[in-house]
Amino acid sequence: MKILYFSWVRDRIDLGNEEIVLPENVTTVEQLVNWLQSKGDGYASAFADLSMIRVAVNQEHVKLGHPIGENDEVAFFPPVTGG
Amino acid sequence: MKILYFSWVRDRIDLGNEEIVLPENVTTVEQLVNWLQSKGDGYASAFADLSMIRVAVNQEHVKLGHPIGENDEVAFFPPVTGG
Amino acid sequence: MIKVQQKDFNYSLEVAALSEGNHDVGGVCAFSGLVRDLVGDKHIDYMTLEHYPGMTEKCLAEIEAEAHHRWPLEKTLIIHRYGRLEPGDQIVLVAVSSVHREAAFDACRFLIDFLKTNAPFWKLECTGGDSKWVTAKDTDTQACDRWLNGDKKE
Amino acid sequence: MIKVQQKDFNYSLEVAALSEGNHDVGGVCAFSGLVRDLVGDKHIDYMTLEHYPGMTEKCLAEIEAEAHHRWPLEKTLIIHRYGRLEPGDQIVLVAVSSVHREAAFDACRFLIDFLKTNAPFWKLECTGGDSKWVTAKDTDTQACDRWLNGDKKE
Repeated sequence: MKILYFSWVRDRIDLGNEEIVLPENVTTVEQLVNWLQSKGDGYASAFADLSMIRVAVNQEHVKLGHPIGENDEVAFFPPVTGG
Repeated sequence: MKILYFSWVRDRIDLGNEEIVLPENVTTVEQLVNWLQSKGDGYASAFADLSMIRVAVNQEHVKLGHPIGENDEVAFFPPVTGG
Repeated sequence: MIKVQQKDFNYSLEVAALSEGNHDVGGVCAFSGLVRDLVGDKHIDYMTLEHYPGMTEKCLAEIEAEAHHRWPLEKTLIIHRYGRLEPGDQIVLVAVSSVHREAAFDACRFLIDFLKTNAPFWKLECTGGDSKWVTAKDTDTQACDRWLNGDKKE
Repeated sequence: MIKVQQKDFNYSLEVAALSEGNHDVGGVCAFSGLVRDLVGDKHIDYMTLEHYPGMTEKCLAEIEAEAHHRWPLEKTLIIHRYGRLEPGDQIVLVAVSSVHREAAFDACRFLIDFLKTNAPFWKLECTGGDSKWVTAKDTDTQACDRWLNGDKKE
């Protein structure tokens, strides 16, 4: 699965994107976040306050409960500030 | 007193503006309208439906009851349609 | 700034001037009105715009001052043409620059809504040999009234 | 039309294209957002705009389609830049042409309100050696929510 990080989420994880093999018991965005949080201090810091995290699956805004699969593209970022 | 007519008010009266000597008993726009109505068929036609007439005294929108004097500039026209 | 003129105007230069050299400006909202060639099912050959010189400028300046009174604005602009205009021609431009977009949008709409019901302009639509004065629209009066009732203020 | 680009855009050519050769257009409403050099009491040297290529275009196309669904519009345009931008630079342009001014104003504001809360852009403000990601504003979310609740629809 491809994961992308933007803005200060990327800064904290220090990584723009990565390919992961989805663990078998991870079937929602929320479970993915829990799994990522355990990957290191950067991840823990990026996902410390989930109220500040927005998620897109296959480039569509979704909620934390959204289901995910191996071929999805998942992106994590703060609330957008364009315009 | 200077009187100006615009749009179809001017067309009906067939006059863009005129100088009149204000009769002594005419002290409001409404009284001026009544006096003008008696000046001829064009005037009568222009002022037949007062709900379609707007008035400016000294280039400010006013109501029919507005007081007028010899040195005022009075204009009659239909509701505006610019923009 | 108020401009009442017969000649065409350069939209881009006029709008650019609202923010040029002013780095406080966060947003510019502009509305331009154009001559349509079809009104209802009636084709329009051209249009003649009459106005009341003197009162027009005075009236537009009052509307502009009221906008500055209601919102924190950097610059405002109203340009309105008169005389003969062809389909596709620009009739009017209102534009506002402000620190914030909400003020820019609100003030721009306020300017055109008030201009439409207060500024002494009259449109004569010409088709073939016929000329017909345009009738004022109730929806324009209603749009204006909503500002006076405070419904549109944010 | 959607354009997501690093380079600057020509405001006047872009807005002119919305009505050119189309005599059905009665009004064009345009909003442009610019980089300010002062935010609160903090001076900004420059700004870097990051975005999510692919999702950005998809998201803006959805917003544009929704505007056409809600209002009778002739043409719509959204241009958004990314990369390094200096104070005074244009960031974004949204513009709408329509037969009627109400639709042009409403749709233009809808486009920028939704873009601000949905399109995946992030601003990084740079001052001296410091860089700071801009925080999303509650007022932007509220502006967007009003459209969803129907309060702003006329």
